Amino acid sequence: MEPKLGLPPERIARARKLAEQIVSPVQRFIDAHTTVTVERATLRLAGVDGADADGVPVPNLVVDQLKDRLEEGALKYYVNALVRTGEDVQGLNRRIAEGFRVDNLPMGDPEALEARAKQLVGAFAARVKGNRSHREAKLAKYHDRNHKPLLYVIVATGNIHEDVKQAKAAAEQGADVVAVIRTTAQSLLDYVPYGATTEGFGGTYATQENFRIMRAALDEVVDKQQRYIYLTNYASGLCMPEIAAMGALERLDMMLNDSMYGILFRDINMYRTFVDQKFSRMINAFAGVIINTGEDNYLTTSDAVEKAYTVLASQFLNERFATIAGLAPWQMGLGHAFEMDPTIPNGFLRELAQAQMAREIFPEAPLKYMPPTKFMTGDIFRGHVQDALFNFVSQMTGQGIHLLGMLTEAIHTPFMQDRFLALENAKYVMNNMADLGEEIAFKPGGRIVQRAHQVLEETVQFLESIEAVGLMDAIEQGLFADIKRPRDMGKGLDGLRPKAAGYWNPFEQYLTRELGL
Amino acid sequence: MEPKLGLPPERIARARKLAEQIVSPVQRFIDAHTTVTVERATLRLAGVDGADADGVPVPNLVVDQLKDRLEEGALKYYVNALVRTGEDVQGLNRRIAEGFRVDNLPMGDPEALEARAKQLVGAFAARVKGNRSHREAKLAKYHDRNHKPLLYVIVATGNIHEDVKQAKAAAEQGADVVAVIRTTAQSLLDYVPYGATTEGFGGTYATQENFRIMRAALDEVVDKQQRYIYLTNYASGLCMPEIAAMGALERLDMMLNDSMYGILFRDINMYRTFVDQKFSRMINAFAGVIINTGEDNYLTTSDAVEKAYTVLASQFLNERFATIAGLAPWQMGLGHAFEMDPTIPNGFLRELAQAQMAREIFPEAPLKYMPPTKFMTGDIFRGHVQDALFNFVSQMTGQGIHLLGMLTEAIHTPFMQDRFLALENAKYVMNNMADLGEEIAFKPGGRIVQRAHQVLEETVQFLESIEAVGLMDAIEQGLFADIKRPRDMGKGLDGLRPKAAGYWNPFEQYLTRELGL
Amino acid sequence: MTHIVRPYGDTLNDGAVQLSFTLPVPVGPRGREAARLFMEKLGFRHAEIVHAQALSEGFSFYVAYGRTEVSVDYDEIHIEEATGEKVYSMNEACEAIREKLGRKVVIVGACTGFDAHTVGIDAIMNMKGYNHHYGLERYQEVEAHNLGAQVPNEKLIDYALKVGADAILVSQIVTQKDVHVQNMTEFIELLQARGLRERFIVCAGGSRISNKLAVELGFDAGFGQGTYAEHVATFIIDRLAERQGRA
Amino acid sequence: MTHIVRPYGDTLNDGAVQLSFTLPVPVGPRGREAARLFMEKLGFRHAEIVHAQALSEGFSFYVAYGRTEVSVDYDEIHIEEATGEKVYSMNEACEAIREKLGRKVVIVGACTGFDAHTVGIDAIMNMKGYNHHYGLERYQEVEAHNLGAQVPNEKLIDYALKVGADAILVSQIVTQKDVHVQNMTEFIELLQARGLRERFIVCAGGSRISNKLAVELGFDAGFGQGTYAEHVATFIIDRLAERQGRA
Ligand code: B12
Ligand code: B12
Ligand SMILES: Cc1ncc(COP(=O)(O)O)c(C=O)c1O
Ligand SMILES: Cc1ncc(COP(=O)(O)O)c(C=O)c1O
Repeated sequence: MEPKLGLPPERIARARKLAEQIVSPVQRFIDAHTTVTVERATLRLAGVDGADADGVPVPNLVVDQLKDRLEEGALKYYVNALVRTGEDVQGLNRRIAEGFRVDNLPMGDPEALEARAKQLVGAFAARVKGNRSHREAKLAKYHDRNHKPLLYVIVATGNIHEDVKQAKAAAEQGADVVAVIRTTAQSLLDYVPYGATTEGFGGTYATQENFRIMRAALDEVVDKQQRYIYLTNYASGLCMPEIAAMGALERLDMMLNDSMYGILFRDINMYRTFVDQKFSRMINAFAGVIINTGEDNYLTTSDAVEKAYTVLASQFLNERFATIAGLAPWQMGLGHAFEMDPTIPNGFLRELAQAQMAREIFPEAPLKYMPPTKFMTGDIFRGHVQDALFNFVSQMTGQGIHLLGMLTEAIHTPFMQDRFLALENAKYVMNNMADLGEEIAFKPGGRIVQRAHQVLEETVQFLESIEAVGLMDAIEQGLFADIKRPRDMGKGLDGLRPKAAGYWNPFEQYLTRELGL
Repeated sequence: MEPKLGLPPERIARARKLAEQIVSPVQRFIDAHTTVTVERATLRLAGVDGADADGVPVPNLVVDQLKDRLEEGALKYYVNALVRTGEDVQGLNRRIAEGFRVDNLPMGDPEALEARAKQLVGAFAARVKGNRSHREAKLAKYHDRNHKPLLYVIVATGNIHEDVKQAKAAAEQGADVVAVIRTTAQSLLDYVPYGATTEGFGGTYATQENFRIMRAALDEVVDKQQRYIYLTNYASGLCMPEIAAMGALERLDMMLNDSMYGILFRDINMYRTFVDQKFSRMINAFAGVIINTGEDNYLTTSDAVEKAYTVLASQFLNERFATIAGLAPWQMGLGHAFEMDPTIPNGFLRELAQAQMAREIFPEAPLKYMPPTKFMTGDIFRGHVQDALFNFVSQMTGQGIHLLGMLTEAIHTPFMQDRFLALENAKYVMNNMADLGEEIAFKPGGRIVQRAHQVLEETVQFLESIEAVGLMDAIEQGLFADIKRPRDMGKGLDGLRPKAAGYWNPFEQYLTRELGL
Repeated sequence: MTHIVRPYGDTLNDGAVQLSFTLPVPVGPRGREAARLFMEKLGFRHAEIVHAQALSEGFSFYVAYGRTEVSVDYDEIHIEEATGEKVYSMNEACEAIREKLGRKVVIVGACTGFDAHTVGIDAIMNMKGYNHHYGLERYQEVEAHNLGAQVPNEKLIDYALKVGADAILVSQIVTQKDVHVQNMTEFIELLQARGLRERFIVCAGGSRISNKLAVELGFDAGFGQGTYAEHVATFIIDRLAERQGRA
Repeated sequence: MTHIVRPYGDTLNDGAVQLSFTLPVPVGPRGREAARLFMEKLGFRHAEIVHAQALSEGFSFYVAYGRTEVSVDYDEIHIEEATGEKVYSMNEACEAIREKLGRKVVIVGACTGFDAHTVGIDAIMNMKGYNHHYGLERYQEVEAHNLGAQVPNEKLIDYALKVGADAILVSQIVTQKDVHVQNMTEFIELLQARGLRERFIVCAGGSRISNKLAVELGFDAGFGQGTYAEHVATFIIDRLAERQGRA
């Protein structure tokens, strides 16, 4: 797509540079710390799985045993136990679930540990690379069968088996991406539930078994429809890296995975989130997963016209955090949204300007474009038209990942028919005006061009003010979304640990190496 | 609106010239003829009204009495009767309804007739000019309160009293124009029914009393809403000029009034229609009525992509027929439509091209743009989105009169809620992208520009082929809408009369003079 | 066996239904409650008015979602379409005519009464057909006469007699105030009055016509949305063959 | 007096209603007939399935229009909103507090349970308010404490006691599987168990909350879509004044 807005490259470069300067001190903090969920994720990558009779997951059992010794890396104790007991991973998991302790075995020969770890890393790498090549092969085989942008729907019945019906129907109707929304409460749990689940509110628990069930169901449709179906979940909340780990193992293709969402919107402690997001993103990077960031959330509390620059600023920060976690531009589903009050005269022009702006500033990123939600009402007919204009802008500006707006957004999580109507709407609009973007130029200095310039300029200024105080202070002061989050408050702070000198994490090492960090 | 398509002015001029050449011989035919309904219309302009006990309207009673003497002009006999009996118009009408004959009275002094006729013409002119100034005053008073384009809805319950409720509700919801659709059978009646009516199928009878009732109802809303509401009906079918006459008297503001619709779509004899349309248009011209032509109808039987040129060709012909009937460009609501198959890739681009083309070729005409109908289905949700794209194109290309698409088009004549949803759709879309047209340029040589050039070129060629054979032969050969209409067939031929040497029609004379023809 | 079926939103048997309707009452809490009560009376146990909107002083519009326990027994559903699973292609139809009847089949069709919606009957009869399905005029073994729009019933019957038609096709699109029912009934009564009902196979069609309705009104069959010439040809051929005892 | 009210399409009492729903059956004539029968069972005498669409192998979607004789008696409709016609403006509210109560009113609010949808409670409580209606924080005679998202019921009650609240506001937006009903019930039970039910005026709010539901669950009032701070203030002030015998 050729640029249409004449945005000044030096201001874009300036914003990128500011993002780098803002992120860099945070990165130093991250490198020096680990968390309970980073450790549990590492264990999961090694194959630790299962739960005890009370439903406490084995990774949690291990980490809970270790307390302060976590600073050395939980894997050390687990691998030591493997070596000591001679058990295989399954066997040891079973024993831990039954009460076996790994924290009080004499520590074995470092070389033996290294060797055993190498096997585990090897098994992990093979599995995840296998997943990647499976995905790549299917994408190559059915290469031009996906829509452009990818049509993305959610399922959220609370019951994985109902979700499967809904997801398969959506895939047959043309969806390219299916996201299983998580239950309302999950992001605040400091563990990942185990097994298939049938009870959730406004969403379905993210569990490894649920991932597996949905993946298998969608794979059936893939070959029938000759179209790869991307499966998505949420590497977000208190267990970001663990969910990323499960997704890598079960071949999820996309993950909601923002560097600051948990802090701002779930009141999770900022240190904790910064550390967690890094490791989760490394896993996603290696697994070839496309992340989705959550900039759209700013606009659910702030005004979309006034605060458009917060979205762009956050995209720059997310881009920077993603880059240093090893994600390639094609994996960066940076978020933005069509969230202006529909009664604004010429609101469409501003939405168009901003969508085009995002496209031009992040030309390689598969931008994740979110539909109207805040101004959707019980008037499903008007809502369907709001969604149509959103579909229009998305196609016209060449977005990458298109979340389908539902006419019932203000009422309930989508019914099967709602999803169908959303797909029908998008397919009709996008096909009917497919190449309009190519055919049209914007008037120089006109409303559209001006709007984009203005938002970019406001963004640079905003990033400058953040750079001046530092990111953590900026968040404390409520510069993002008017939400103030003190650095020593928020959930999950007690799960943060400084890395000890002898911190050992061969998975992290492997990923660092593989990702060239 | 500045031109965007770079259409060659010489080809546009060529098409206009061809239209002139095509219409000219037809015009000669028209000038030499009258019809039963032209005569009845003349009587109506003079104040002839009422019906006998069997419901036969007084104008028909007069014309039926005259048989061949009609060639001299019916008014002569009626005015003569006025003079002879000394009755006033009401009194004479009543007597005729009771059986009084005007055909066998001795013919009086021509000067006395002229004098009496002059009074009648004067009364007519005063009333219609009064209507015009009333309309103009309201339009001036509430000048920027109408939408641009005018939002046009139909009511069609069959019962004038239900129609009133629906029309008032629509006007309160924002409609600018209300058209009362006629019952299915009326266009083939060779008389206009009398009085208020409550039984129609797919529409409500056009009667003078119904016009009056609806006008009064809408006038109430005009002042409440501070917005002039245009009332519309159909000067079409076997009684074109009579309905125009009634509309002029009752202050209708728009009239469906096409030069060929009746021939092609109602199998009305072509001679009859050509003569009728002329007189009806003179009346509309004088009354300040905006006509709506019916080019959209071509696309209900022909393919909208292939036969786009028939629409443009017909617009040129309608323009020409209108011009020589005294209509000013601002009165020419030339028709076109958004009727392509919604599954066509880039269909929207072609619709956009064509709407823009019509706008540029007829820059002063308040183009009447028709919504999708043929490809509307029982899927009201998709239909609502089709209507949204139509609304979009209309606003973007600055159409004049915008017929609202109904989500229930494929199901029933509009319910009250359907009309509301249509208005809501249009108001939202048109406000939200109000000035997009100004902000955008089309790629030179691109799909949009090419499409417009192609349709114009095909139109010129088509007009050339019509010019070669003559309009009447062209219709006989089925060049329009694949419909063949032999010149000596079709309804209403028996109502055609050559004008006698002494043909007397002071109303026609007055109009000719006033309109500067 | 019974197979109970209820509407489905996102959980089996949740009975979820979307509704919209207008009430002749002003908008406001009382109108909203009236709308909710109306839903309850329709048998929705869980009724939510999700949108209320004034249409004018005395009318208001509601969008609603409800859940109901009302159900149907899918196993007891009895449908009777004019044609079964097997529909002849154009070539198969001509083949069948040659084989079973050994002569051309004459079919006359029209849009009757005041109805001028010819697109539907044209789709069935004209050469060109519809959606890549040729019309009856293209069938070598069919002699098709399409009389077009607004044909009076009487005239259609006269014409059918004149050309010795096997079958008459009636198209009715306008259905407001049940004008199609009146018109179709008149057609059958005319045939009966003239003792011709058994003389022809008579079929009706249109977007709001079902086989059920047409049969109730005395036609041999009715055809709705999505009909192609093949369907009508299949029905006519099989019925003619049946009459000749050669089904 | 009775005032019978039925849905209106284009003629009084035509009973016209639009529906859409999904059935767990394949698309086809049988599905269509099942949909029609379902409509009949809901009490539609005239039921038309105007659109049928496959959603997947075993599910199909229907758009339908029906006409019903089911009606409600508008005169018997009993509504009870938390506030009547008269709602205090911000200034009137402060005036009323000064006059009738002579002290500041303390109000505590939160989005309870796992619900994190704070926009609604913020609209009522925050300075800025909503749609050009200021929130309670701006009321000079109100001391407002907004605890934000995901506040456990227990914690909310403790806090209300601590600051000596007159009223507690509970916001509940997520309603899937009736989680709001569970949560609101738990809140009331907790108050009762601690003998505090009469200590506070308790109001609930949210887009799917009605006064009726809230009162049924033991709250003093409930507020839905379109609520502004004025409504809540009016209710609380009047109720407090009533308790003090100064209404
Ligand atoms: C095109 C059209 C017109 C054109 C018709 C041109 C023509 N030569 O046919 C024009 C502009 C003239 C027109 C006029 C009117 N129309 Co009209 N029109 C339509 C429209 C947009 C499309 C119909 C169509 O062509 N469908 C495509 C064909 C292929 O589908 P079909 O007819 O259903 O046919 C298929 C099947 O039903 C079946 N079939 C049909 N007939 C037969 C017969 C047999 C024997 C068989 C076997 C099968 C069969 O096979 C076909 C192929 O599958 C519809 C709305 C819509 N989207 O449906 C309104 C619609 C049908 N019209 C309507 C009305 C009210 C009118 C008018 C009365 C309005 C007025 N007062 O002026 C006039 C009156 C015309 C008259 N005297 O009948 C209403 C009818 C409402 C109702 N339910 O009663 C509709 C639904 C629009 C609306 N919502 O108001 N119309
Ligand atoms: C914004 C939003 C979010 C934001 C919330 C940000 C925030 N800080 O509030 C974010 C992105 C975080 C979010 C997340 C989720 N959301 Co949400 N969200 C919405 C959305 C788009 C708008 C809600 C809103 O802000 N409305 C505007 C306010 C002003 O209206 P209101 O809340 O109704 O408040 C008014 C009145 O109700 C009343 N009121 C409200 N509370 C109170 C209290 C009192 C005491 C009083 C007097 C009055 C009152 O006054 C207000 C002003 O008039 C709605 C869809 C929609 N368009 O409604 C979905 C919606 C509410 N969310 C939904 C869901 C399912 C979720 C998630 C569970 C999804 C998931 N699994 O991740 C999460 C979980 C969050 C959680 N833990 O609760 C569903 C709920 C479905 C249901 N009926 O159960 C909805 C309907 C979307 C959908 N169709 O799926 N969401
Ligand atoms: C980046 C991101 N993560 C997570 C979520 C989901 O929220 P929860 O934390 O409730 O799972 C969202 C919601 O939109 C999001 O944007
Ligand atoms: C120019 C014109 N006249 C009349 C009509 C109405 O048709 P009828 O002749 O049935 O009144 C139309 C219909 O769209 C039309 O376009």
